[in-house]
Amino acid sequence: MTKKNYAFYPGCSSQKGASASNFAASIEVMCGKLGIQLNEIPDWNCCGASIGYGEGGLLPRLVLNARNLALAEQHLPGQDMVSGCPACWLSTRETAEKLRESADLMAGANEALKEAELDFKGTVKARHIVEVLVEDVGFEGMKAPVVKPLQGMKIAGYVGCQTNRPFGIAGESFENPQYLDRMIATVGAEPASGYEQKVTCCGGALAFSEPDKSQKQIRDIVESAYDHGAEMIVTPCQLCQANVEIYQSEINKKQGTKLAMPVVYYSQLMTVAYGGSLKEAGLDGHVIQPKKLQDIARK
Amino acid sequence: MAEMKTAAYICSGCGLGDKLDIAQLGKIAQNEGKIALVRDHAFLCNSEGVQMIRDDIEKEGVTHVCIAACSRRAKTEAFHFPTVAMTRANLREGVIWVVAEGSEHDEVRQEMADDYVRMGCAELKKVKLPQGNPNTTLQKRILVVGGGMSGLTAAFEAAEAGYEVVIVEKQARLGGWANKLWKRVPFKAPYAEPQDTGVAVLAAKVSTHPRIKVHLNSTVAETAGAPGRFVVKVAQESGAVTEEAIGAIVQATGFTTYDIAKLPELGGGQANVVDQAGLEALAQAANGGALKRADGKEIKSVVFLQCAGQRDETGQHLAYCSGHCCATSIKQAMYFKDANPDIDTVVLYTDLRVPGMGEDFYRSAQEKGVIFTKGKASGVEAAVNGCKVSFKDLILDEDTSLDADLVVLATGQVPNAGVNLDAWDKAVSEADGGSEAAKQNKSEMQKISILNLSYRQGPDMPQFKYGFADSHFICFPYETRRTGIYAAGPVRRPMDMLQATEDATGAALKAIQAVENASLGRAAHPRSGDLSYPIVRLEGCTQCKRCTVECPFGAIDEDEKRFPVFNEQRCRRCGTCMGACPVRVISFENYSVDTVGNQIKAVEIPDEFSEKPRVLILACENDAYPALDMAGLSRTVYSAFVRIIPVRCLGSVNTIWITDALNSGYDGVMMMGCKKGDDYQCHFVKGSELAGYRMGKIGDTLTGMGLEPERVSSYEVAITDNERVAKFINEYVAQLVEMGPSPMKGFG
Amino acid sequence: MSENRQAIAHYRNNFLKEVEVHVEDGEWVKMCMQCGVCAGSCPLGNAWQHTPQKLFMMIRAGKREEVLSSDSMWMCTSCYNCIVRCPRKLPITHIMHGLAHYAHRLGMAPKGQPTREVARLFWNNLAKTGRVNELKFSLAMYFKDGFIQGIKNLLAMQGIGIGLMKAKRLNPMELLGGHKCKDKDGIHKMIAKAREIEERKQGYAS
Amino acid sequence: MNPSIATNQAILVVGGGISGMTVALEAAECGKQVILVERNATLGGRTARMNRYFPKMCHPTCGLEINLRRLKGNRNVRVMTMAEVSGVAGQRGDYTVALKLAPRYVNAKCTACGDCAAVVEAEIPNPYEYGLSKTRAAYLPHAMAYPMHYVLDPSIIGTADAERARAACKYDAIDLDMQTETVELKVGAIVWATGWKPYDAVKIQPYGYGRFANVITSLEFERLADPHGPTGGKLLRPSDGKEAKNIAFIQCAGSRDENHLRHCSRICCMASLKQTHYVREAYGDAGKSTIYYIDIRVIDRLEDFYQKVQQDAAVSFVKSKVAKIVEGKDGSPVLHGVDTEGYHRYATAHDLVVLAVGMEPETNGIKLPEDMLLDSSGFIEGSQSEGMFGAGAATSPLDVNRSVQSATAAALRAIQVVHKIAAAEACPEHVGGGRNNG
Repeated sequence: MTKKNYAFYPGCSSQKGASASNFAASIEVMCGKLGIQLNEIPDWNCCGASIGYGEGGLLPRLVLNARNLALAEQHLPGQDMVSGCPACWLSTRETAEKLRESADLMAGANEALKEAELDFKGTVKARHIVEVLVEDVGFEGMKAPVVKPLQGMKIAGYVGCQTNRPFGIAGESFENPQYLDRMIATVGAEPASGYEQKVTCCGGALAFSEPDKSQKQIRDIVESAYDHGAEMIVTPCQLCQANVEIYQSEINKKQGTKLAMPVVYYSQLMTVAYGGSLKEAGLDGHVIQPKKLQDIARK
Repeated sequence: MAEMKTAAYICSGCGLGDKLDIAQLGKIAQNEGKIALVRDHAFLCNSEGVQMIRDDIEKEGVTHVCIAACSRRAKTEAFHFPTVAMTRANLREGVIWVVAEGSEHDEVRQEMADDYVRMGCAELKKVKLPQGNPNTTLQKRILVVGGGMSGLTAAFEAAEAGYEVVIVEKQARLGGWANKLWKRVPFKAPYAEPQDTGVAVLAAKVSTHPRIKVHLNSTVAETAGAPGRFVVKVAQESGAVTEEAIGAIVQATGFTTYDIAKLPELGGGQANVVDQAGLEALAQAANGGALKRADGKEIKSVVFLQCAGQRDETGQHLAYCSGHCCATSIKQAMYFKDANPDIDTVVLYTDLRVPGMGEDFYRSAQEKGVIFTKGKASGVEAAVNGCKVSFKDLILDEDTSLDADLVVLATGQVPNAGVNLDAWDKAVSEADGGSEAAKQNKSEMQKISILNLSYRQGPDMPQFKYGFADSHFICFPYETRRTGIYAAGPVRRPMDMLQATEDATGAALKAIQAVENASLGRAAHPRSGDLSYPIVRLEGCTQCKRCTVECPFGAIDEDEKRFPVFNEQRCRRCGTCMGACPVRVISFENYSVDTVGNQIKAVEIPDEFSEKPRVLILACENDAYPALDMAGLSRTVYSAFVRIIPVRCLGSVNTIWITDALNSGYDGVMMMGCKKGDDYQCHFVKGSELAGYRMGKIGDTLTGMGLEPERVSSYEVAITDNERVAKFINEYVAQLVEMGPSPMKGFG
Repeated sequence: MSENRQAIAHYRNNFLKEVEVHVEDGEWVKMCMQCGVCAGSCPLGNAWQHTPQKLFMMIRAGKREEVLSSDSMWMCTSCYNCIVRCPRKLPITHIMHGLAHYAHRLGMAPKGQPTREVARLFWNNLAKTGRVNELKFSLAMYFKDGFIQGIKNLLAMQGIGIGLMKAKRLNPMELLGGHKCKDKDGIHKMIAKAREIEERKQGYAS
Repeated sequence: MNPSIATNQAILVVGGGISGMTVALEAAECGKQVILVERNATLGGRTARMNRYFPKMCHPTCGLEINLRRLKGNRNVRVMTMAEVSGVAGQRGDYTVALKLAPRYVNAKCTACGDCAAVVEAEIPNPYEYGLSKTRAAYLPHAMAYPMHYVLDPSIIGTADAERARAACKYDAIDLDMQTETVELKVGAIVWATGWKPYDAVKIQPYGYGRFANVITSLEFERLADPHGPTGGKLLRPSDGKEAKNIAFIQCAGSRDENHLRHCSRICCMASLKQTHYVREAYGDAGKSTIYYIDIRVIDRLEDFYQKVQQDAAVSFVKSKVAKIVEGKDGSPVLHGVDTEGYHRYATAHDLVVLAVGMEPETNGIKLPEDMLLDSSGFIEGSQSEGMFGAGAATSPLDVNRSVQSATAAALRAIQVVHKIAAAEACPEHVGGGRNNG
């Protein structure tokens, strides 16, 4: 299989030992099976995330992202820049669009980039891995490598916010996107239909600053998954995964609930379905153990 | 005219042959109906059946045709024989589709069909093929009263279609309000910027148009005649009078702005408070530069108060919304922003009403920095440098205020529609033999008249609501009560310039249509094309004036001896005069006291022991008759004891029909007409109401005959009432059965 | 930031213009038509004292102090619901971020507002090495209100921390160094330059 | 129809709704030759599917009856149904129009007796009812259909049903061999009275139309309220057939929204106010209507109607664009949003939600002649050659009254064109001489 090359922007949370390191682990097998070659952008930096604005201001934030774009443009010419993290993707794409639309901002950004001896021409396209899967690989393509269909599993597809808004995956709706459910079905599991918290916000960065408010969101997201008979939540978002998984114990403690809903990435499902091991799927990296999926991976 | 030769054609298709004894129907037509030529056909509406009829007309000299088949509303293309008089006996929708299935109903079903054939034949004897009013007129010039944007448009558009036009304009110059505007609201994409009014160009085109004659400084001193033959006296300011021969009239007399002096609480009367017209004057003076107040100060901040003296619920000011004022304020705010973007412009509104593409204009103003605040103003006070506007901010939920150099009040449009005819009627009856003061009052009132119609029913068009000369009908915005006279623009309803020019173009079309109809002796809407017209036998007339008073269209004047003078070109052929006439001297060639009376008499009335009551239904052809037809179409069963006759309007129902019916042994009469009241449905305005009023008067007659008042009943029936109408019938028949047979049976 | 206060002094009477110049996407504020769909779309709506649409109205009404000292825009979770639903296509999320940033920068944002603090810590954390050090960021957050409170927070959250460590998603070794960009200096200079350009453009003394 | 009747002095009217019928009749009653083409099987258009008109609460079929009577009595109009314009060539005063005629499978011999429908078994979603109910695949479009002929749905052609229908017809009115044909006409002027269509409510994602059974459109609600409609005029909710007594009306569903339709659709405020009357008529004080709005746009004397509804204690107004709808446990839609007058957050359950969907041109998505001038929403402003005009809701989101007004004006514009042709043919040297054609 000839592999298709992409400039890869992993993002801070996907580094070794960081909160989404299990995601980082799981995409390797997946990409391998699907002919996706991810080439890490050398010396990439943080995107500023959705909380960077408070201190950062507009141009400094744009410049952070412009640096990554410029690096990709310079070192991995002709390749689309792909992020695994929605916040990274959003920041990058927003930057690319804003700079393309405004000569003034572009000039400002390049003036600042010069300090780091870089220059951005605006040629790079910023994409999310899910876009690559849906648009470049296709559902048929995603289905092809399946060797262990995840039969008998009912999974709530939790899309969250930033993979979905404001850009989203082309052709999908903001309120009821279908691609995640289709991906779940593609690997042989059953999507929990009518899961109405599909695009509810988990609180994002406010999980740190406004824990009570965010945990109310998280509780709704998890309880609705239970209500729809799901045994697991799957998400494309790093922050969603972390928030929804790790705060369940807090909620239980404070509110007397007994939430224990595993939350995994789509890439983990795919890796398992493609025959990857528990470790390759990053399934050793959970606070709430996705036992059923782990069992399938062990088989 | 050739001798009358009658023919009846009985169709046995669509199940008629299965359900009815066609041979018997034929015999009835022949023996009782005395029809010269009777034929039946298995499929009368197919080409063969139609050809058979056509052959009889051409070769046998048939002049009168009775079609006994489906409803008069069905198969009109097939049964189109324009050279003969025709009646239809409704055996399908009126009999076999509504009488209950089963052999136990065979007898009543057949009796019903027999009667409809009798009725069709009886009517046929009395109808004539309308020949059209011989008194046709050829004057096709169109008078446009008012030379503003609406009037100019009407004139130009009519002239471009080949018609001669006369404009009468009160002012010394064409253009009206539009002359006073700096710019107009955009009327085509991209709806972003104020545009030139275009009035100068249009006025120039009109002034030089070879088919348009313009009278400036002029008013209409008198309008006499009727469509196709109006004689209009145009009076110049100087006193000179010119007579113009006119075919139809467009009244485009526009509006006056609501007087801001009536709004002192909003600053009306203060130096730095103007209305929208006042702001236009400032903008014209500024000529694209900085707008200055009357005191010469350059305006740096302005507040527009929407709905000033409009949408008023207190009864003090205008209750309606003038529709254009939100867009007008947006436009005017742009005058400021375009001259200097730093000028603070605030539009204070409760609902921002810019329908359609106006939304783009709203956006454009926002882009220019016009601030829109949802709030309700409570007062405007003079302040040191301008005004202080106190208001409640409805979004921020607080009482607050704004200072501004100038306040603009968005006041409403008050129509220039002339004399209110209700007030006029009162003034006339008071003046008639009354005091000098009453006479003075009447002549004062006439001073504001626009058209000075020499009509018995008053000098102007009837007004609809709030003084606007609008149509009452949603589907027919030009259905006026003065045939051949059409209101256009803000005199018809409050509107903006775009709508006014559209409206004027539509009114011009209607005026053209009116002269074309008049020239052929045809009726105008809604009985368009009808060639029948009221024919009066004056020798029998008792000068009771009922016809002149009750005519909904002011078609009938009175001569000096108080005899009615019919102006057929004004007539809409509803037959109200015929219904009103106590001595029955008014008729139409194809619709008369006799055409209906004969049908009533033709019905065979079973004796009092038969347990077969007979109920006459007089159904309005506009709504009730179609509803009855559709009851048939949906196979809704109703009593076979009813006999239905369509009438042009309940207003045309002459009480003689009712008394004759009851005299001849009918057990009851149902009258089905349109809805009454403010939201009336009658296209002849008061049909149901008049019928009710007249029936009220025959109560005594009924009592005299020893009949219960319930033997005559009336119903408001809508066109969608196919199920309700069946219910009414069945309930009424049950009520009559309960009551017992009419005591008149056997005397008829 | 006293010079900045002076710089905006001539906008006193026209807060909308000030916002248009100084706030990210502030020129959109005038386009709001007060439908309120943003207000109803916010996941943390209940926590907003002033909804976005109401903030826009307050800006137009010149309520400078109230707007800039409001904690409402700090409630934004960046979910972008408001953006995709806004019938006038206002970039509401960005305007909220911009307002928060502007208020923060002027020192008018509420003192101790938790999201404001988190945002500051996060930025400082990432700006240091070019990449976020999650452990240091977490610790900084817990200790933002002082040492004692920090220990309390730490104890309260230790279950989560230990859980993540077990899952190898929180690395105690990060404290000693951790991930960072190679061209740290370039990044520092670049950010400093960007700030400088921004201040210059907005007419601040710099 | 014999195409030879058409000459360059004839006017073609495209669309047989109330606007098209008005253009045709007004021009014909001025003595002009008109060809009226309609894509559907019957004239009447969208208004024929309305229950009542605002503000009079009268019945649209009343006006239709009068117009049909005018039509039946006027030989200047030729009506062609199931006919679609497939191409226009030429210029002002001399257009050649290609018409595609779809097979009806029923000819003019049909007497509307209904024998065919009695034997056909297949059912199709009733197009007249927006699919809210089913009808036999041989059907009369509605009780006021014109022409009053049945239609065979193409889906049964080639089946035993079609054969049964043919066998049942005593009048040889069913012709299963009918094919699509194309005819060409010469006309002098063309009026596009192609009307409007409701904005596709599925696209307004937060409101869940298509996902939640009890979220319907205002047009569907008209059918529910119509005594001849699928529920016999009862306001029943689709999910469980229970009476819907607490109804929410959401304004600007698609309109005034740059994600959907840029423009304001003008009629929807009045339509919802009117529909609150249906609720009152059905349930009296026990009914409850809530209108969620941005601005109530009812201009001129329609304000009266608004004020009357405002005084009705059973109707409340919330100034708010609803943010989203979620489906409650019993299928009741729960509306979330903020009342912006003040600041009041709500999460209100209703039995039924009616989306006051916006109007877009019916011709959106259909290729019009290149000559046509359209605005940013696709409404027709006119044509470069000035021989083609728009009329009614094809030109702007208009209510019925304004559509008819617009149609009357359009009739005159078309007459001007053919008048000039006639004048030119009578006296060629005088045409245009010294005249300003604007």
